[in-house]
Amino acid sequence: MSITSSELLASVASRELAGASTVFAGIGLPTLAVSLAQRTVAPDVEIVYESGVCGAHPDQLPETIADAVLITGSEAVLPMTALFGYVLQGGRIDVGFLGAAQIDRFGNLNSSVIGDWHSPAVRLPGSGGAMEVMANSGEVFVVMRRHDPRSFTAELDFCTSPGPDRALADGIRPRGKGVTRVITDLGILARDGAGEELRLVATHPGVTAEQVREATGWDLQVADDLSTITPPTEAELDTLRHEVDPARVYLR
Amino acid sequence: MSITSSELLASVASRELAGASTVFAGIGLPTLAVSLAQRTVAPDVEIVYESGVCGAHPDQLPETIADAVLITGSEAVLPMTALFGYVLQGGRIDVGFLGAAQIDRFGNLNSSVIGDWHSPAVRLPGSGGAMEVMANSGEVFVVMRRHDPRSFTAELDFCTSPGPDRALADGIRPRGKGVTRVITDLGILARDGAGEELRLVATHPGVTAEQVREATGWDLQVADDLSTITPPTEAELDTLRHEVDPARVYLR
Amino acid sequence: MSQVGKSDKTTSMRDAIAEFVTDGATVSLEGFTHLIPTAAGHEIIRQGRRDLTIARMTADVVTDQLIAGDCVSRLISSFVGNSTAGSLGELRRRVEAGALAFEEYSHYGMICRYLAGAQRLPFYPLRSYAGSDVPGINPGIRKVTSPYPAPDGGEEQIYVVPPLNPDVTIVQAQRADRSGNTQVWGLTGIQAEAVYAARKAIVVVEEVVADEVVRSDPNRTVIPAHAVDAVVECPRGAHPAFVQGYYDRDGEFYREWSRISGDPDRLRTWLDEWVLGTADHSEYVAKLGEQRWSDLAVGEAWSEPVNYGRRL
Amino acid sequence: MSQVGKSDKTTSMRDAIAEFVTDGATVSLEGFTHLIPTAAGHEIIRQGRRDLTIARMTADVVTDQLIAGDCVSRLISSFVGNSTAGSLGELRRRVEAGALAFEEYSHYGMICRYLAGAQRLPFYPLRSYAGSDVPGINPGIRKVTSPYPAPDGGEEQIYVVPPLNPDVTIVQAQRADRSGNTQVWGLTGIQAEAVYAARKAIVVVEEVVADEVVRSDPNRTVIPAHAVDAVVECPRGAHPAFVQGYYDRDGEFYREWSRISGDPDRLRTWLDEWVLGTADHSEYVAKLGEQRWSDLAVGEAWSEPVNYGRRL
Repeated sequence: MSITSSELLASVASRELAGASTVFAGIGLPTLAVSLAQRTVAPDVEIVYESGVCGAHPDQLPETIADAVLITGSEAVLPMTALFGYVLQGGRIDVGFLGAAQIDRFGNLNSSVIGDWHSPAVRLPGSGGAMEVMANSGEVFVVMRRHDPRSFTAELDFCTSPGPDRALADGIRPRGKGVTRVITDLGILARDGAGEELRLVATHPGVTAEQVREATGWDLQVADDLSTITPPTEAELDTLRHEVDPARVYLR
Repeated sequence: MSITSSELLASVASRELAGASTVFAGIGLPTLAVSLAQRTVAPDVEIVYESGVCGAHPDQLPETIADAVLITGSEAVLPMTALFGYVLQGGRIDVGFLGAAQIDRFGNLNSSVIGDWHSPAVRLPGSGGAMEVMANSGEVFVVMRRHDPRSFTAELDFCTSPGPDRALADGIRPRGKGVTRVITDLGILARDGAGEELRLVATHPGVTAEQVREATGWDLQVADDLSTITPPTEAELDTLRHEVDPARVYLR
Repeated sequence: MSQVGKSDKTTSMRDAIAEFVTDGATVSLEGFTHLIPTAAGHEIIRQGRRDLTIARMTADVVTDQLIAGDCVSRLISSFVGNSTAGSLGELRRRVEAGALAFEEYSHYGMICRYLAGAQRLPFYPLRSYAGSDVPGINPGIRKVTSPYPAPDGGEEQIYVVPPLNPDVTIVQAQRADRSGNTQVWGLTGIQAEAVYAARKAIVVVEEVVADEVVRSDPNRTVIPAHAVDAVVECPRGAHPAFVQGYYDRDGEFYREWSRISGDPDRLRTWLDEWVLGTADHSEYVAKLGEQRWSDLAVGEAWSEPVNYGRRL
Repeated sequence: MSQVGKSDKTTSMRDAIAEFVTDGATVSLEGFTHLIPTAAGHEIIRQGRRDLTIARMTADVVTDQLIAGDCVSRLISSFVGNSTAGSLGELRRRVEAGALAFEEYSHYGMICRYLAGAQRLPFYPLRSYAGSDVPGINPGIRKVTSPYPAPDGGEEQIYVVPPLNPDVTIVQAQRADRSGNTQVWGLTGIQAEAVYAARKAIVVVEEVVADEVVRSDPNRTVIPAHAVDAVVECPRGAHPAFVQGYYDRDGEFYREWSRISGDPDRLRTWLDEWVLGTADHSEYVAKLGEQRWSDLAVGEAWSEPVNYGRRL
């Protein structure tokens, strides 16, 4: 059986969670990654959902972050004021997962509009809690299936969720590092925090740095020690396929 | 059976609750007054307790505002943040009941210290929620068993819970009228709100205005239409003695 | 010492909407995926309300329907999307055409607006928006300087949002007693704050229950009677959203909505048939058919009771 | 997709206090009449901690005992009294003698300090303190100007309080699972906020229960495991306070405390006998005697279970 894009991205993302104890994650790839990490590099890691569910034990795969199967049998369902105020803004989240329509070289994200905000070509859903995840998590991982210059852009059409560099320029000290890892179907971009650009640190087997640079809308820096990502191991694939998502709901 | 001071004060206070729908009350006299009002002038009035209990249906008389018998069988127990933030500061309380060690002519209250705050002759309990009740209730009733110049003072040793006049002087517009009724063993002092002094509006039978003025530490104004308080009626006494507090826990 | 009087606030959906939702009003409809007051939204469309400002964190299907019903001139929201199932066709068309005023916030920005509203505060501070383009397009989001020094000894600034005080808030819940003590389990969302922030509040419930049911578990009461003006019993009123312990989310409907709302004619036909063409929610429920409701039925997972104790 | 690992945080009261309560620390002990962490206070006295700052809204009997045990140099509180039963002798003597630093707040001032602490805010606004003498003796209470106009169009000012971030918060609860998911019913007080505001948190419970008990009713979990560092099982640990559904308030003890604490010698003797003279809380409980516990026993009043539902 060949390795799907989801298996690849989930495996790679799970390895980055070693040491994390609380992760703020949405449904789909982030949940797959955390579930795999619980069985490999981070046995104690806990997923907190934006809906307020902590310690979920679903007996079926959830379809949304608020799915009834996440609530029944969970350890705690927090009021929204507690989830956003005490857990997220309180600084209790080590790693937040986010997606976006556009990302720039400092990891700032746009999920509001394509075009001008006042008369947009495309109205996107907006922040939801993304702005809060960015401002308050220790660090943020972004998983993007498609790596192309329209999404990896030199200039955002609109900055919904700013990283620490933009916050500092606005006179406010952020809690976390902002985006530290961007995991795509081509490789991994990384930065350590404020003041740094995202750099290409690893590519999937068979992908060249030049391919990634061409797929990126800015002049992407490449790490001196650029490495090749180890493909999902048999053990990782086995766990994903037989324990985490046996019905292949998200492992498409 | 002669009428006790508690019966007198509870009956008089209950009549003032006509039209009120939510009352913030402590245990003892205020609770007796509200319970009597529920059976006479204000059938729909609800007591909210500082502990967060709404719609209590105790099967025995409570000893404190947080008594277990108030919780069991009640309609709602609110988190403290909701009780103080949404109910009290949110402006949902029509009448608050307060006591104090000292009150001045504008209804400002001291429950912190006798003497200088930094080296007090007597350290009293402090505000508790009194400051919030004063700042946020539509109006405040004070029931004081003892009417003497030490308690009814020209100048407070310390102002714990300020009325609207002091708030306005501090540049902040208060929600309510502050103290509008002071019910004592001598009579009733009243004022309509900011800018007015408490005036003697009624005395108990046999009490003269001069007696009340002598028991008051400032030059107490007397209303032109000073009236005599109707003593507790047979119906009021009957309700208090047989329905509200048959065990005479507070009707001492 | 118990309370004697207890007012009965139960009424019909028709009367509740007619009395409390007026043209031009600001109406908050909350419920985060769970307990969405869909039936109330449909009744607003049936009664032809106009020029409403709708406040809703996750503006989803019912919001799109209200917009398509020409009820809405302004939207205050932090997420305008059809959950994981696609787009809101009418909302997107109108925003992209500049035909719907939109106040954009983040989720916590909306939460803090309700908190300020419920707490009667002039503003509420939060650690979001620093460096975002959102304050640039939303002048309601401002800055305050803290009167305390920052950790580094310098001056500290923080963004604040203004209070949101809806004319009426409408929420859906599992159950309430006749006077409005409302009990919710599963996701409780921002409903209590949205109710306390509002001038008037309508609670729509799956069941109006006996006083004794509510009073056996007072900690389950998320909204107390004193904050509620009308109680409407409307079973299955959240569809296509779910009600924990009552019925499941209709995922097929959400996916279908992206297709319906993507085509203005199809959307018009849908509204005519399912909302304007039904007299009330019970007709809508019946029209969905027994098979559909049987597919959404849920099994049992009962909480273990706790002892509140009784003085001996 | 379920969580695999689950850490066991259960420990003894002795070890929990030894590890998390250090000399000079700021310790929050919360619980509003209900669920007061008395046993934890006694263990702090037994271990001879010094120079603590105690934060407690209603500084009552256990606070007076900690002060008498020479553990406390500073108190942050909004009510210093023995409930309705009289005075706190040692606290009054020391404050009147200037021998105990006291930061005075109102109840909501304390609540807002915990809210700011839990929410990592530089300040929290509230509509108290205007015209009060409290800000004059407490420089922590300051003013901010709202960036929005007042209702009359003018400038609006509001008082704010600073965050309170205890080094450790200790709370008492009915039950928790081994990893710290803590369930409370009856008065829930400010405990969750005090825990979230703290760097470390100890939860003392009447019972450590099986995971399944907690998971049958997740809305009952007031404090989730991720905010808890130690779980101590200590039955009857709140005495003389009550625990809803477990035992009643010992009113006689509160009345007696006014007499005990009014006399320094008698207070010393009481501490020597009941706290320093007992090895741990189980000895204290046994010393109170079966008759006393039988007098405090409560009957049954069970909540009706609710259905969380299960996908079919």
